[in-house]
Amino acid sequence: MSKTARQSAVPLSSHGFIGLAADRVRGRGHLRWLVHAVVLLFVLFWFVPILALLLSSLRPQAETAASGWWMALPRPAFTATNYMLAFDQLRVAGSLGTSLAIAIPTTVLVILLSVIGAYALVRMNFAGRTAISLLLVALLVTPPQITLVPLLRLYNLVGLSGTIPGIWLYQVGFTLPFGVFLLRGFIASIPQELFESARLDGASELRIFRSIVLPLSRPIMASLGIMAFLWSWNDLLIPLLFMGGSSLPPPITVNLAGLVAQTTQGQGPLMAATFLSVLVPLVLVLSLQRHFVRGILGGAVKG
Amino acid sequence: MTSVAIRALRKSYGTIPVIRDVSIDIEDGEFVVLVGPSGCGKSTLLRMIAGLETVSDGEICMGSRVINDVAAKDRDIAMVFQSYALYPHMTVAENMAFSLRLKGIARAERDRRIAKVGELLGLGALLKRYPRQLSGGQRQRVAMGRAIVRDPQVFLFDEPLSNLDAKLRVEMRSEIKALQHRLKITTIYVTHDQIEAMTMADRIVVMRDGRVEQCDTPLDLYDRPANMFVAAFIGSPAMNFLHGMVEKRNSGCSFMSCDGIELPLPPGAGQLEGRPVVYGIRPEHFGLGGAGSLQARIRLVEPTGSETMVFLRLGETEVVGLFRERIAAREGETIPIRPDPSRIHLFDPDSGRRLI
Amino acid sequence: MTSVAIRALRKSYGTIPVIRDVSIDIEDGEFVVLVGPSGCGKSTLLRMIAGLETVSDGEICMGSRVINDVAAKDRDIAMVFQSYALYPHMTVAENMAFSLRLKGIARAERDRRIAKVGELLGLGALLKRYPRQLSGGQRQRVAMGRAIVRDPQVFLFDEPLSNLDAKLRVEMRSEIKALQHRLKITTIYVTHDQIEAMTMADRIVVMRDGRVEQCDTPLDLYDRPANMFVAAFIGSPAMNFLHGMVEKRNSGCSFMSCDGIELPLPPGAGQLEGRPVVYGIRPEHFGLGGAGSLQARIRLVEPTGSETMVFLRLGETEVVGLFRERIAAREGETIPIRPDPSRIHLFDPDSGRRLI
Amino acid sequence: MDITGLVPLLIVLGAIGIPFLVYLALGLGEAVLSLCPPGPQRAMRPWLWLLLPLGLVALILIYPVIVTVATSFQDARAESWIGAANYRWAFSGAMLDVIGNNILWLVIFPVVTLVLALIAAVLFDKVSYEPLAMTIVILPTAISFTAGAVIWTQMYSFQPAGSPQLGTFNAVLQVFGLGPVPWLIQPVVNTLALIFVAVWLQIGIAVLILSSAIKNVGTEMIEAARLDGAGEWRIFFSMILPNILPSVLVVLTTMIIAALKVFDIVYVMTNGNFGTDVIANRLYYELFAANNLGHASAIAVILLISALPVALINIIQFRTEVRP
Amino acid sequence: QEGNDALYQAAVAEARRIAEGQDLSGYVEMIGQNSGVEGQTLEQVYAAFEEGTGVEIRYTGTPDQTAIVQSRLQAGNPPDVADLQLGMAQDFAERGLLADLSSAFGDELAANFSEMLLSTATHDGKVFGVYQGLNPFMLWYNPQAYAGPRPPQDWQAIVEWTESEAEAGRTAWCAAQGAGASSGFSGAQMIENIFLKKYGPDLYRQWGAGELPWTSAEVRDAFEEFGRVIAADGHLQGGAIGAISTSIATGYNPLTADPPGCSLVLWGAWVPGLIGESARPGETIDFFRVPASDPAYDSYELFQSALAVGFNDRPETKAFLRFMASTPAQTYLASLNRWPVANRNVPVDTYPSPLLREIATEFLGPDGVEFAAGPNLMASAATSTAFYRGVVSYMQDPSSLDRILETIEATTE
Ligand SMILES: Nc1ncnc2c1ncn2[C@@H]1O[C@H](COP(=O)(O)OP(=O)(O)OP(=O)(O)O)[C@@H](O)[C@H]1O
Ligand SMILES: Nc1ncnc2c1ncn2[C@@H]1O[C@H](COP(=O)(O)OP(=O)(O)OP(=O)(O)O)[C@@H](O)[C@H]1O
Ligand SMILES: [Mg+2]
Ligand SMILES: [Mg+2]
Repeated sequence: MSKTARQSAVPLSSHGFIGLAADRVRGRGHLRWLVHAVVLLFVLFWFVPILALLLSSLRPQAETAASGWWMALPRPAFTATNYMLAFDQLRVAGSLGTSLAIAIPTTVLVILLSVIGAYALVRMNFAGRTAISLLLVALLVTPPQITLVPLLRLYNLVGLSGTIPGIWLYQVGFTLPFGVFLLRGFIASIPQELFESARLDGASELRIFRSIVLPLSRPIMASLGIMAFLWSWNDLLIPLLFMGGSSLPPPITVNLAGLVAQTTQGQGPLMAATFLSVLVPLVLVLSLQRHFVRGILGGAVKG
Repeated sequence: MTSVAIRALRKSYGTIPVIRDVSIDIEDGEFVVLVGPSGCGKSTLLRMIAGLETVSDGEICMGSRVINDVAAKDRDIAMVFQSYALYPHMTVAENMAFSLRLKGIARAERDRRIAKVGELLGLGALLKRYPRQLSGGQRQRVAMGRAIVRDPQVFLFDEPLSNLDAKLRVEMRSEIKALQHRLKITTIYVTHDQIEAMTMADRIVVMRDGRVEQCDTPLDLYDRPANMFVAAFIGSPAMNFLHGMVEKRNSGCSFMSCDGIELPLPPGAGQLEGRPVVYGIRPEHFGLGGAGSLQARIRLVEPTGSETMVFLRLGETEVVGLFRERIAAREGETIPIRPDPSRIHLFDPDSGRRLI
Repeated sequence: MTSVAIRALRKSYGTIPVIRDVSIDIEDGEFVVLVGPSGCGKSTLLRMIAGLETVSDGEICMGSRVINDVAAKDRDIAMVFQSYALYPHMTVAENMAFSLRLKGIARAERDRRIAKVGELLGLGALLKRYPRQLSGGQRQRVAMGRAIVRDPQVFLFDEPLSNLDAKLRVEMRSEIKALQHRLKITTIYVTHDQIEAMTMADRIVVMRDGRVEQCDTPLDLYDRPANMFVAAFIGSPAMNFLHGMVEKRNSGCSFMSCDGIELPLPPGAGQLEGRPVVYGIRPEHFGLGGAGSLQARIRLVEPTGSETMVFLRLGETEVVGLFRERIAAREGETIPIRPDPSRIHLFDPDSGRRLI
Repeated sequence: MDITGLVPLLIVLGAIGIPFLVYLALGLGEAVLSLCPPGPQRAMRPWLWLLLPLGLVALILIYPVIVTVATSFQDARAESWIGAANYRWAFSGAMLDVIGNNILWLVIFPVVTLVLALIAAVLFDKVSYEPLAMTIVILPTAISFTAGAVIWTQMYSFQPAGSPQLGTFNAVLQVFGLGPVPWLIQPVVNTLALIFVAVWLQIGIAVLILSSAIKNVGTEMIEAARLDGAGEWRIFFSMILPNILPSVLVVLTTMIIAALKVFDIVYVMTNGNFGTDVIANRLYYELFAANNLGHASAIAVILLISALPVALINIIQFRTEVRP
Repeated sequence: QEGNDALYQAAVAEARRIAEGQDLSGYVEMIGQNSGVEGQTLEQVYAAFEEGTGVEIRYTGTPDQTAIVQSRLQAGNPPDVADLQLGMAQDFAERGLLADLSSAFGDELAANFSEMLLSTATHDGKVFGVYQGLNPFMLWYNPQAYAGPRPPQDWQAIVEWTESEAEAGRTAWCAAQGAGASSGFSGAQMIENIFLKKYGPDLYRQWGAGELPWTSAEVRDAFEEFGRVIAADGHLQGGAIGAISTSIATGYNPLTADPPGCSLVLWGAWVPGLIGESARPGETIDFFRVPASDPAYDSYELFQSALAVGFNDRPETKAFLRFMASTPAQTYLASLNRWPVANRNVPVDTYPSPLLREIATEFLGPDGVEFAAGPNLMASAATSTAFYRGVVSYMQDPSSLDRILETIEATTE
C-alpha cells in the first residue's frame, strides 16, 4: 500500500506527496538498504513481545507451562480455547459498550477543547498567557492518585459519581493540559497570513477556528486523538472509582485487569483477552493514520 | 465605494521604524498605485489599511470614519497578499468561494461568480486542484481570484501580477482596470512594473523608506518628478544624471558638466545661470545624430527587440540611451547622440529637488 | 562550467503530463532563458534538472554523464526557487553560509563572500535578520544570495527578480550577467520579464504546454519567430494579427484583410500570392503619418511615459500601436498609422508557421 | 432502561451533543462580544475561549492540587494541622533512597525514548510501509499496563544457569552460551529493565508526535538544502531538527514528566522491590497502604515543584513560538 | 446440572425468606477482589439473591480493590458492601466505619461458622462481617515425585525429605514469589505456616495483632526456618533468585510437569487451579496437612479469606450479607466448584471436585481443625506490604534479616 496511492486519487504536487515519493525512491542503494534494515530491526524488536503475547494466547496451557513461547514456532500447537474463555470473561458485549461510551466522547472532547485552548493561547495576545502556559505544563506532573479523593467528594456533592459523564469530565480535564501543550506548537506553525486572509474574507474568530484551524491541525489532532483514546481506553482506576454504583458493566480493561489476579486457567485467557482488548484501539490507530499527511500547508504561502 | 484617508501614519517593528509619517488621501473609486524600492514599507502600509497591523501612530479613515480600531473582518476590504496566503486545504474553487460563503451568498450565485472569475484568470480547468498542485503563476492567479470574486469597499493588491507572463499580465491588467472601472471600487495597488503603474494608476504614490516622496498622476510623475529619487525611480532604464553648472553661452544657456561636456538646455533655464545643477535626461530622450550631436563611446549594446539599450560613456559619465533603431555599432565605437532639450530636467545637487 | 543536455524529457503528475518531450542542448557557460506562459512547465523542468523531481522518461546529462539517477546533492547545482524556500530558522547570513559550510569553506572566507554578496544585493544591513522579518523583495534577494555565494556547475534561476523594483532589477540583471560572464557558469534562467530575457540570454527557449516551441537567440526570436505563438509571446504588447490574403497589386503584392484593409508587404511576399495568410505586425512597428498611412480609430490611449500605447480599430480588427510620441488625440478620433513593411510577418493561418 | 441502549445514547451525547454545545456556546459568546467595543472585545475574547478548557482544568486538576497542598500540612488523616512535619519526613531519609532511582529514570528514560523515537520517526518516514511500522510501534501503547507487565515478566523471566530458560532474553543469552541474567532482581539492571519496558510502552506516543512534526517540515526547504549539498545527516540536523524543535521539546517534557511520576510499571512489575522503588510508588503506598494522607500529599507537592524547571524551559520556547 | 439448579432454587428461597417482611428495593453495590471466572462465580450466587429479593447486586471485582475502597471511604462515598482483607476490616471496624450486623443475624451465625472465625469478625461484641470462601493452606505434592512419608509425621520428616532430595541433586520445593505489586506474599504465607506449627495459635495471633514484635526471636526463627528448608540453595526449584523472579501464575507448574521440577509446595488451596490441566488429582497432585514441628499445634491451621463487610445500615445491605452467610447460599457456592466455603453446615459432598471434597473433609469437617489468625489476616496493608517485600529481600539476601524485620516492625507503629 503506497502512501501516495492511499492519500488521494488526485495526483499531488511536488510540494506535496509526489516529492515524498521521490524522496523515497532516490538515494544511494546501500543507504536505502540500511534504512530498511534499521526500520525492520526496530519494528521486529517492538513486535517480539507482541508476538510472544499472540503465540502465548494461542497455545494450550500445558505447552505454555512447559516451554517458552517461541517453541510454538517449531512445534505449533494452537488452540482457540483461551479466546473462548477470554471472550466470555471479558463479557465483551457489555464491557465493550462501556469502554466505548467512555473513550469516544472523551477523545472527541479532549481534541476539541485542546484545539480551542491552544488556539486561544497561541493566536490571541493577552496578559497572562505565559502564566497560563506555565500552569498547564506544571500541571502535567500531577499524580492522578492525589486527585481522586477531592474529586470523588466533589462528585458526590453534585451527584456526578457513578455516571459516565463524570468520567468524561475527569479524563478530559486530566488530559487537557497535555492536549493544549501538544497542539500549541503546531498551531503556531500555521502561517499567520492564512488567519489574516480569512479575517479579510470576513471570517469571525469562530469561523477561522472551524475553517482554518481545525482542518489544518488535522495531523496533530489525529495524534492527540490516538493518545487520548488509548489513555482513556486503558484507564483503570478512574472508571473503577468514578463508576461506582453505575448500572453499566465495567469497562473492558477493568475486566482484563481482573484476569491477572485470578487463580485458575493459567495466563492464556489473559493473553487472549489482551489481544481482544487491543482490537478496537488498533482499528482506531489504523484509521486515523490516514490523517498523517505530509505538507498540509504546502502551497499556502510564498517565501 | 468609499474614500480612504491616511493621516500621519507611523509604524515600527520593535525599534525599527517602517512607516514614518505617511499621509495619502484617496478618493472614492480612485485607483492608486504604490511604488517604491524593495523594503520601503509598501506591504506594511497595505496591511495597516487592511487592519492586519496595529497602527503605532496616526489615523486611517474610510469615508468619514476612523477605522484604526475596526477589526479587519469588518472593514470589507479584499486583499491580494504578496505571499498569496492561499488556504492549502481548500481547492481553488473553495478558496474563492470562502468569502462568498461567509457573506451568505447562495450556492448558484457563488458558482456562477467563481466560474466567471476562473475563466477570466485562466483557471477554469484548475478549479478542483489544491494550491500545492499549482504552478507559481497559477497560485498567484488564485490569490487574485479570491479578491476579485468579492465586491468589497476597497481593493488592496500587493504585486498581484509579478509572477505572470507578459502576455497574461497585459490581459489581466486591462481586466482589472475594467473591473475597477465598472464597480468603482477604491483600489490601492502595489507593483514594480512601470508599465502597470503608468497605465493603470489614476495617481501614483512613490514611497521611499517609509515616507511618501511624491504623489501624482502618472504623466506628471514622469514629466515632472519632484526630486532626483522619483526621477530615477520612475522610468526604466533610469534617468541619466550629470553633475555640472548652468552657463551662459552665445545663444542662451547651456549645461556644462564637470568633465566639460556641453549639453543643451530648454529656454527657461536662464534663471539658473551660474548655479551648480544636476542635469537629468531619460535614456529614451536621446536622439540619434542630427544637429548638435555629441560623440559618445559605446560600452555595451543590448537590443531588446523593439528597442536598443546602449550603455555609453559621455565624458567621464556613464549614460544609457534607449533607441528605437537597431544599432549595429560595437563596443568601443562612437555614436552621435543628441539630448532632446525640451525633455530634460535640472535638479538641485544638494536637496535633489527639481528646479526645472 | 559544464554543458547540460536534455533529451526527450517527459514528466507527468499522476496522469497529467507536464513536460512532454523537451530536448535542449546547453553549452558550457551558456546563458539560457526559459520563457513561456504561466503553468507551461518551466519550474518543473528546472526542478528536474536539479534532481528534485523524478524523470518519467528521457535523459538529463551534465557534461557527458547521464545524471538521471544522481542525487540532487551531488549535482552541484545552485537554484533560486520561485517560492524562495529560505531556511526559516536561519538568519540571512546563515542562509547564505549554509552551502559554504557544507563545502568546508573556512569561516573567514565564508564571511568575506557573504559580506560581498550581501552588499551586492543590498542586504548588508539585514544579515542578522530572520526571513520572517523581511519584506517580499528582500526575501527574494536572500534566495538569490544563497545561490550566488556558491560556485556551482550550473545555476538555475526561477524568476529570481520578479519581486524587485525596476531600478534594482536593472542593477541585479547586470550583476548576474557579469557574474555569469566572469565565472562562466552554465545558467538556466526563468523569467517573465521580456527585457530581462532579451538582454541576458545567449539563447531563449520558448515553452508552451510542456513543449519547446522555439529555441533561438533573442533577436532571431524577435525578428523571426517560428510561429504565431512565439510571435505573440515575445514582445509586449503582443504582435497584432490580421487575417486575409496576399493579393497582386499594381506595384507588387499587398495584404488584403478579410474586412478589406490593404496593408503593404515586403518585396519577397510575391511568392505567396493568392494564399490566405495571417499578417503580423508588432505595435512598435507602426509609424505615425507619412505616405500610405491608414486612418485608424482610437479606442484608448495609454501613455506609459516614455511611450504611448494606443488601442486602435483597423477595420474590424483591434490593433495596438506603441509610439514614442505623446499622443494628444482622444477616444473616437482617428490617427494615421503606417506599418513598416520591412518588419512585418506572414503566417500560415492553419499551422501558425511563419511564412515570411 | 435497557443498559445496552444507553451506550449509543451516551456516545452520541458525548461525542456529538456536547461538542456541538461547546461550539454553540463559543458562538453565543462571540455574538455577545461583538456587541462590545473593540478594545474590551479584544481583552475579553481570550477568556471566552479559554473559559471551558481552563474551567475544566481548574476543576479536575487545580482544585485537587490546592486541596493536596493544604493536606500536605496536615496529619495522616487530614484532621489537624501539623506544619511542615510531612516535608521534614519526606526529606528525612524515608524517601531519599528512592530518589536515586528516579534520577536514573529522569536521565535515561527521556533520552532513550527521544533518540529512539527520532530514529523511528525519521526512518519510518522514508519507507512505504510506514503505516504498518507505525501501528506496530503504537500497539504497545494500546496494551494496558497490567497486560504489558505480564508480557514483560515473561520476557525477563529467569531460571538459574543450567535449567531451560522460559524468559525470552535469557533464552537468547543461553543460545549464545551466556549465563542468564536476573533482569528484574539485580540492582540497577532491574531499573534499566523497567525503563526499557516503559520505553517500549510509551515510544508510540513520541513517534506519533515527532512523525506529525516531521511531516510538517517544508519540503521545499529540504530540497533547497539538498541542492546546497546537504546529505541526509545534514538535512536531519540542520533542517529537520531545528524545525521540529518545539515537538522535540514536547516529547522531552512529556517523557521527563513521565519519568518523574513513573508509577504503574514499577508497581505492577516489582512494586519497588529489589531496589527499584520510585517516588510515585511511595506516594501510592502512603496513600493506599499506609493510609497517610499527609505524607502522600507532601510527596505530590514535591513532585509538582520538581516539574517547575521543565515548565520554565517550555515557557521560553513558547515565547519564541508566539513571536510573530 | 440439575443438582445445581436445585441448589440455586434453594438459595433463591433463602433470599426470599430473608426478604420477608422487609421492603427491599434498589441495588447493593459491592466491591470485591474476585474477577474473571471467580467473579462470575460469585455473581452466579448473588443472582439468586437478586431473584429472590428483587434487589440488584452491582458487583465489581478488581485487584485494586484496596485503593478503591480507601479512596471512596475518604471521599465519604463507600460502596454498600466490600470484600476486605481482615486486617483492614478490623481497622475500619475500630474506627466505627462498618455497619453492625449483629441484629441482622440471630444465632444463625454461631450455627454456621466456627467460633474462631466469628471472633475475628467481631469487634466490641458487634459482628461486622461475614466469610464466604475459605482457603486453608496445605502441603501439595506430586505422588510421582514425592517418595517421603505420606502423611509425614512432623515437620522434621519434610526437612529430611528435602535434604535427601538435595543430596540426589533434585530440588524438593517450588515457591515462586512473583506477583507484581504483591510479590513475596506466597513466601509470607509459608513463613506463617511454619510459625503457627511451631509456636502455636496464641503467639501467632499476637504476632498478627502487633503484640509480638517482628523482631522477636520467634518470628526470626520462622523466617530462618523458611530460609533453611524451603528457600535454601539446592532445595528450591530455580533457586531463590529464580523463585522471586518467577510469576506465581506459572511458577508452580514444575510440580506437575514431566519430569517434575519439584515435589512439594507449601501453599493455599488454589494451587491446582493455578497449575491447570496438568494437575490431575491423585495422579500428579495430592496434598496433606502441613505437619507440625510441635505436635501440640498439629490441629491448628491458618487460612485465607476475605471478609464481606457492610458500610451502611440499609436493610438491603444487611439482607445481602445475611444471604451471603446463609447455608443455602454457601452450599450453592460450593457446588460451583471454586473454593472451599466457610459455612460449616455445607455438606461436604456438595463439591463436585474430589480435591475440594477432600479439602473440605480434612479442614472443615466435623472433626476438623481449628483455624488461627495471624498477620496473614490481621496485618494492616502497610505491614503486609512490608512483610511481602521483606520476604523477597530475605530470599535475596538472608544476611539482612535483622534490618528487614526492623523495617517491617516500623510499619506497625
Ligand atoms: N502536483 C501537481 N499535480 C498536478 N499538476 C501539477 C502539479 N504540480 C504542478 N502541476 C501543473 O504542472 C504545470 C507546470 O507547472 P510549473 O510549476 O512547472 O509551471 P511554470 O511554468 O513554472 O509556471 P509559472 O510561470 O506559473 O511558475 C502547471 O500547469 C501545474 O498546474
Ligand atoms: N518583523 C519585522 N521585524 C523587523 N523589520 C521588519 C519586519 N517585517 C518587515 N520588516 C521590515 O520592514 C520594511 C518594510 O517591509 P515591507 O514588507 O512593507 O516592504 P515592501 O515595501 O513591501 O517591500 P517589497 O517590495 O520587497 O515587498 C522592510 O525593510 C522589512 O525589512
Ligand atoms: Mg511587499
Ligand atoms: Mg514556475
